[in-house]
Amino acid sequence: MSVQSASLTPAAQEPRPVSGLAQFVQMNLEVFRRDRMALVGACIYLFFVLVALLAPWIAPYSPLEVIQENGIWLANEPPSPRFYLGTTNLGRDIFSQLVYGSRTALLVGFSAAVAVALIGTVVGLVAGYYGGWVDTLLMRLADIAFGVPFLPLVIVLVALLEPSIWNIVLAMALLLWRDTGRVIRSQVLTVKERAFVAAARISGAGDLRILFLHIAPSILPLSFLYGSLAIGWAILTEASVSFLGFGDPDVVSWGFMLQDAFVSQAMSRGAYYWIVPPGLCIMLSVMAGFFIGRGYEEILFPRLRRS
Amino acid sequence: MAILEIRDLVVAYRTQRGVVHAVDGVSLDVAPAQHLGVIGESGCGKTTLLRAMVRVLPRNASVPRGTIRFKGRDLLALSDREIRALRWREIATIPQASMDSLNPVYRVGAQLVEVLTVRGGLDRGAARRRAVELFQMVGLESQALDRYPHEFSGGMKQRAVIAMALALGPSLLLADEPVTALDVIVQHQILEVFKRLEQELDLTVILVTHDISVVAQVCDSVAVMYAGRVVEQAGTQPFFRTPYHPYSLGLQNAFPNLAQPRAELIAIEGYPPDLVTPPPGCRFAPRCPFAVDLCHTQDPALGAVGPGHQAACHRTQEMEALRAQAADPETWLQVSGMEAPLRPPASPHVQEDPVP
Amino acid sequence: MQRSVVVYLVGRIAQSLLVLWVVVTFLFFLFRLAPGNPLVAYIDPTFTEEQQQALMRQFGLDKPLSVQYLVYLGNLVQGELGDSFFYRSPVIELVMEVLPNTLYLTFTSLLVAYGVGVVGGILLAWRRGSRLEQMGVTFTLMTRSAPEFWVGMILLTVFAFNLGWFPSSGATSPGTLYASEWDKLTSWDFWRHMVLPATTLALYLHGLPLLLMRSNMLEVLDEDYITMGRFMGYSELRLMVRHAARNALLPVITAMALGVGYSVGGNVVVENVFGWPGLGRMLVRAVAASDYPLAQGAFFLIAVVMVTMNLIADVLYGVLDPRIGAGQQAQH
Amino acid sequence: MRRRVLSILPVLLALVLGLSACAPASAPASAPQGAAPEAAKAEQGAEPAAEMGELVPQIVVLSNVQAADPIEFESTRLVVENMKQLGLDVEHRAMPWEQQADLVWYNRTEWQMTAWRMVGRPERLDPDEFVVNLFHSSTAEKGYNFVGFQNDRYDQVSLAQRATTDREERRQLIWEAQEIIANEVPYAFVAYPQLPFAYRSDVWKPDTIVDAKGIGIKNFWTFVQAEPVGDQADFILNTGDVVQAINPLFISGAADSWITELIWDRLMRVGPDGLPQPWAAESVEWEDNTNVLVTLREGMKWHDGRPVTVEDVIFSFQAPATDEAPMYKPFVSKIAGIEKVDERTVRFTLSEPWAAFEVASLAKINLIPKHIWEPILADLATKEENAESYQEETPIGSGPFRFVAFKPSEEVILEANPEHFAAPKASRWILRIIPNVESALGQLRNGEINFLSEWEGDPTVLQGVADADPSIELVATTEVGFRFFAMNNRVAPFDDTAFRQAVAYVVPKQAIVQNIFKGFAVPADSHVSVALEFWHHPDLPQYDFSLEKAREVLAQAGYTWDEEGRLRYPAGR
Repeated sequence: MSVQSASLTPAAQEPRPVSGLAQFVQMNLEVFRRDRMALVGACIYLFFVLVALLAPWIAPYSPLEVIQENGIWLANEPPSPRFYLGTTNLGRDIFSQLVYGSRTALLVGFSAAVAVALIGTVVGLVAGYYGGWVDTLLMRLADIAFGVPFLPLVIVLVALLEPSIWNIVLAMALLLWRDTGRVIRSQVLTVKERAFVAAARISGAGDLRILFLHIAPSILPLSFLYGSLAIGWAILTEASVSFLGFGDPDVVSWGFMLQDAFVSQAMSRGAYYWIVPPGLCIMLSVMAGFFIGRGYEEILFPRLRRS
Repeated sequence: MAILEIRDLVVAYRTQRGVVHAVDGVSLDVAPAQHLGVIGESGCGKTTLLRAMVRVLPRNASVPRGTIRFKGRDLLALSDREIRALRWREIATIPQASMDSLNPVYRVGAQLVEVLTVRGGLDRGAARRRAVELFQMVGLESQALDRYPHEFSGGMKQRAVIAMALALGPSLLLADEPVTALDVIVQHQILEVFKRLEQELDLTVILVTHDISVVAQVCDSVAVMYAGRVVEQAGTQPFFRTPYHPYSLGLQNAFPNLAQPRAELIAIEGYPPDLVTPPPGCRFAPRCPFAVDLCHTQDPALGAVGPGHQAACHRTQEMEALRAQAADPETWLQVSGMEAPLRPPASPHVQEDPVP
Repeated sequence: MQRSVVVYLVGRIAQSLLVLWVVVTFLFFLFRLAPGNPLVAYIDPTFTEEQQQALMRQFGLDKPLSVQYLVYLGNLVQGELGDSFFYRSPVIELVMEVLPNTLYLTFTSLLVAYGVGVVGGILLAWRRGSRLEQMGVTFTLMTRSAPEFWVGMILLTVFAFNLGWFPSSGATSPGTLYASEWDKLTSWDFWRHMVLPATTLALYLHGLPLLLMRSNMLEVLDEDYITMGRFMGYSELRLMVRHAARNALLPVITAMALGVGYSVGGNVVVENVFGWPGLGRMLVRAVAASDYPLAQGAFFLIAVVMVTMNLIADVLYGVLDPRIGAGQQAQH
Repeated sequence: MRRRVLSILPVLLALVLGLSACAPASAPASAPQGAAPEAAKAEQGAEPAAEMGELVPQIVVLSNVQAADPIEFESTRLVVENMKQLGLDVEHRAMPWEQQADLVWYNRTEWQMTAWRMVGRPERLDPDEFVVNLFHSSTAEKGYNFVGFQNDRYDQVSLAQRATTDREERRQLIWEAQEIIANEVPYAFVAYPQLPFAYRSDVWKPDTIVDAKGIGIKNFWTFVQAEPVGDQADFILNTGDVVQAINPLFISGAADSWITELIWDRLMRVGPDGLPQPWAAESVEWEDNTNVLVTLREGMKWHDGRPVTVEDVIFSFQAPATDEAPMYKPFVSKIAGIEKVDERTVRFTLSEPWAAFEVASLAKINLIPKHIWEPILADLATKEENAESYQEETPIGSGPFRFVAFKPSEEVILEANPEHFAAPKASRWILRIIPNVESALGQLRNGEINFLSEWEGDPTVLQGVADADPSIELVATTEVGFRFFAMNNRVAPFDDTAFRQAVAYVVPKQAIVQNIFKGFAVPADSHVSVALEFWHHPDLPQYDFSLEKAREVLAQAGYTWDEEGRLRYPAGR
């Protein structure tokens, strides 16, 4: 999984400037109003959020519960009105696992997105605004982060620390700010030359004030763009790590389900009802991130816009 | 016999705001070896007119009406393949912003050779030799063939583009603002090249520009366009001596003229109208200091005002007097119609909106 | 100018080495500071104290951490990566043995992905606004969003288990011996094993070049020299391929160089699904088996490939785009 | 970070437990130290406080994680639920194997109860290893007796069986050892797994596939004797493990041992019946309790063409005695001397009588060529590394198969040695490394491999495949190894036999066998597997699952339940 591919935007293009809070809010609304795909993406997330919140009411069983009847485990049951997606080889309800899996996916996805966007934005702002040795230092750090293979690092971290989703988020936070940071830095470099920033400086505004009140709003859509892409990466990464067997054994995630299916010969059993749904859920949730990302991209880089 | 006959040509753009008739009922005749200058402010439809002649129009453009006859063939009726075959061999174009018209990743010589081989049918050796010739013709050294466009100055690029345009010996050359982005001295050099080649090669040229001094230098006849229409057409001499349209008067006032240097330049107030909703009557009326009531209601037709001289104005009869008034800067400050838009309307090109 | 190129290159290489050094150091301490005796999985409980000590000595674990670190760096400079706990043999030999397999898989899938992606990108840009474009983009986003191992599982189920068209695991048929790497690369058997893993990867990887190519093309198609090409009467195909694509391709080629680096690390999952004897599988196994020297070595090698490819990508960009002179690069 | 905290918990727990264990009988009389408020409340109840013991402390049961070992994880989950039924406060803590092993092996007072497994290996076909190592007090500190079982009678019995060369007498002793364990319950036994293997009967003649007791059809005898049906004569089998090394002086991974067995001959081999039989030796003759006369077969050759000599044999047994092959050292430690009698005969002199000498030494030590290994060992003696790190470019032995190629993480290729006295029928033996069992099954189905030698997956899936395809033969064999719950006899409450017995009663062996093993296992009752029919005690207490029985045992031992149903120690403890 290459991470650099997060941006689909030719680097040469300069993003459309945004200034002022009102324009900023309006722009975010515009993303969803104008771009049907972004709206679809948002709806997918909304759906998963609802499922995650209502999981205990939607799921008929507890995700790890072994369902028994008269001491016999109801293992490898095909889909039926009782088990919508059948049961695993150890008698667990696949549908319930799928429902609870949305919690993990969203938790990992959103926390990683926030971490990546936050770190990347702050690094980009500081490096771009202050320049000098701060900039050099931060950009060397970014170079180093670009030299670290992402998935291997996650695997090593998770194996050495402990198999928990928070270590996956940690690994993402450690590395993936690099893309966001670089792009935002270059954007800050252009924004800070603009008249309104100079005006603010002349009127005696402090550095922090300029940074956060004047510059930040115009680069925030970029953070959102990278944040929404990071959601997808995080979900995919968690799934991959779980699939390789380094996942948190107590946490039911879609990746965990696929790993379970993989090592339990679901393919030989022809248990498509076990293999396909978790993959589809991962795909949908990652795609939703891309959709929203594209929405921002097309607003930020109008030349790519389609009617 | 005209080499090019345009009759009642209309070119429309579909935009998000509505349909724009960038060229609206233009008729023109160009005789062989004629050097026609088309002038007007930007947004008047000059470039669209030019591009329509070779049918290289943006995707949202269409031609709902009119004919373009070139050497007797209706260009609008040709198939894509036929019109492509015609381009460059018969009609070459020096596009606007020809600074950026060279592909940055190929050497200039390679691009010249490409057109000579692909479109001209020469073999590589012959193409190469011809390329050297062409470069000499436009005053470039043959070593420059091996350089990339970014290693060229603006003037060199312009010369290179001219060389390319002449490569296949076209009978009609369309030039769109050929010197606009250049500094004055280079402009002068390029125009000299132009003049020399026009004579040497016996070319028919249509040159589009907003700078009437260019026209004065290299053209033998002039067409003035305003808001998608031709408002005046004449030989260069009569046009500069006795312009018959107030817009022509304005244009002459607004540019330094090498022939008649003036101390003061006078700009025309306002901007060309928004062509989604063009004004009724004469389209120039809102900006015209001489507009009368009639002008706001009735659209004047192009009519003869002298031999080979036509203009579209209700007040051509009084033009003698009006010319005198026009020389006074005060006149242009008292524009009668105040509906002139405050902002320039968005150009249909920028608004380009690909519709399937 | 020539001088500035040299200066630039030297600086850029030095920077790459610095990055590697930081990665190596980070990795070294990450592994050493992990709780527990690093050899715990390899010390049989029946070992005597002496035997345990001997083992610790053998792997140099008896020395203070700082000394271990210096020894490690010293060895690294000489191309030594220590001994694997598990295999008891030099890590460098083990990783170099499987590296070619990973590179074959990576390059094959990248070539396919970039081939398809570039052509697809041109096609979608040419047909912009059409239903084809809509569908193409959606499909590509889908494949980019689907977890590779899942796609691999589905391909396995269909093409290996059900249809039996392709083998399900490994890089060669049982008992196949090749006289040389060349023999292997020219054998039908090897490529038959390559099909499913390479397809899985390519399905995932083609998205980036396709979307990148498409947006670059949309950019380039607005350029004046394309309009010029139209004036010149060039065919659409020539314009698309020779003029627009050539220019739109530059960032894609750079992305591909970067892609090699990223894929070598990212192949981990696919190698595990298809039992491909590559670096990623070795890394996962080493981590799972707490074989720290091997894990470190595999990780290091992946990092080397990545950093090298980043370097190549940067240099390539300068070489391929005549507009970017060395002077500009030096500033960058 | 959390992991650190976790590892401290057991320490604290052990500390508290240790203190309470050390505390004299007066402990209950003194103020209830550390007693929870609830305990104080309970004391105000109808029953006088003096008659109630302290609360049985919280119990942590360890197991591997679900993904790595679902069988262990699920079994543990069931047992933990049942233990809660006894009024115990129980926590199931799953951790990766490395952490689990670290705790259980190296921190022997810091854990209470863990799920565990002993795997079957060819040398374990003799009960000696399990009988002595698992429960003898001498191995309690560092060795295999990690539960800290202490029983003087057991110590005597287990060593006596080792010294006895009379089979019947030895059997009686081993039965007694099993009885002691069954009564004292240091382990709560769960099951002897059945190993499912499969092969293609259209490639290998079924009657030439050898089913060895306790090991299954994947064994040396099958490899050597299997006869091809048609032209396909490559014996191709899978392993999920990677091949670590091919080294006659290093006991490495499980997969490796199959390779060493085929390349290198041994003087004796454990036969399909589990008993040692002469192999490279023509005869093995016990002159008395400590002297064994071994005659070498005639005409044996190394793979490089040189003859196998008596000097090679002596060298092979002397080499492991040095420090260069630490893992083989124990197998020659009781050999006091080796003496060349004539060109084909050697005499082994033992330092003490040793019943397992044939199995554990003669059938264990690989015969290695002196001309190759002597210089290698001399060189290694000067270095930090020992022979275990040495990988020959082309390993040379004298066995039925010759080395061809070793592609780590891909495959190992051996070819038949036609000059061998037991020349194999197969032409090549190819071990494929296939990490995913499902791929392995797929390859068995399409014939890419023809012997499924490892099936970590669900046995019913394999069963289904075998049922559907007449040319796939499934053979399941009960293992020598077994799964169990180890209870740390050193720490409370597992220091009490009655308590351990009660735990044994709440292990639902039948349900586990049926649901988790899917029927591919046999309920276990002893550390000597039923696979070893001759040695297995046929009539041991069974501890069949019964909550009532468990409560009864506890009640009899004086345990009580308070009104909240929590289990309390017998009064005075």
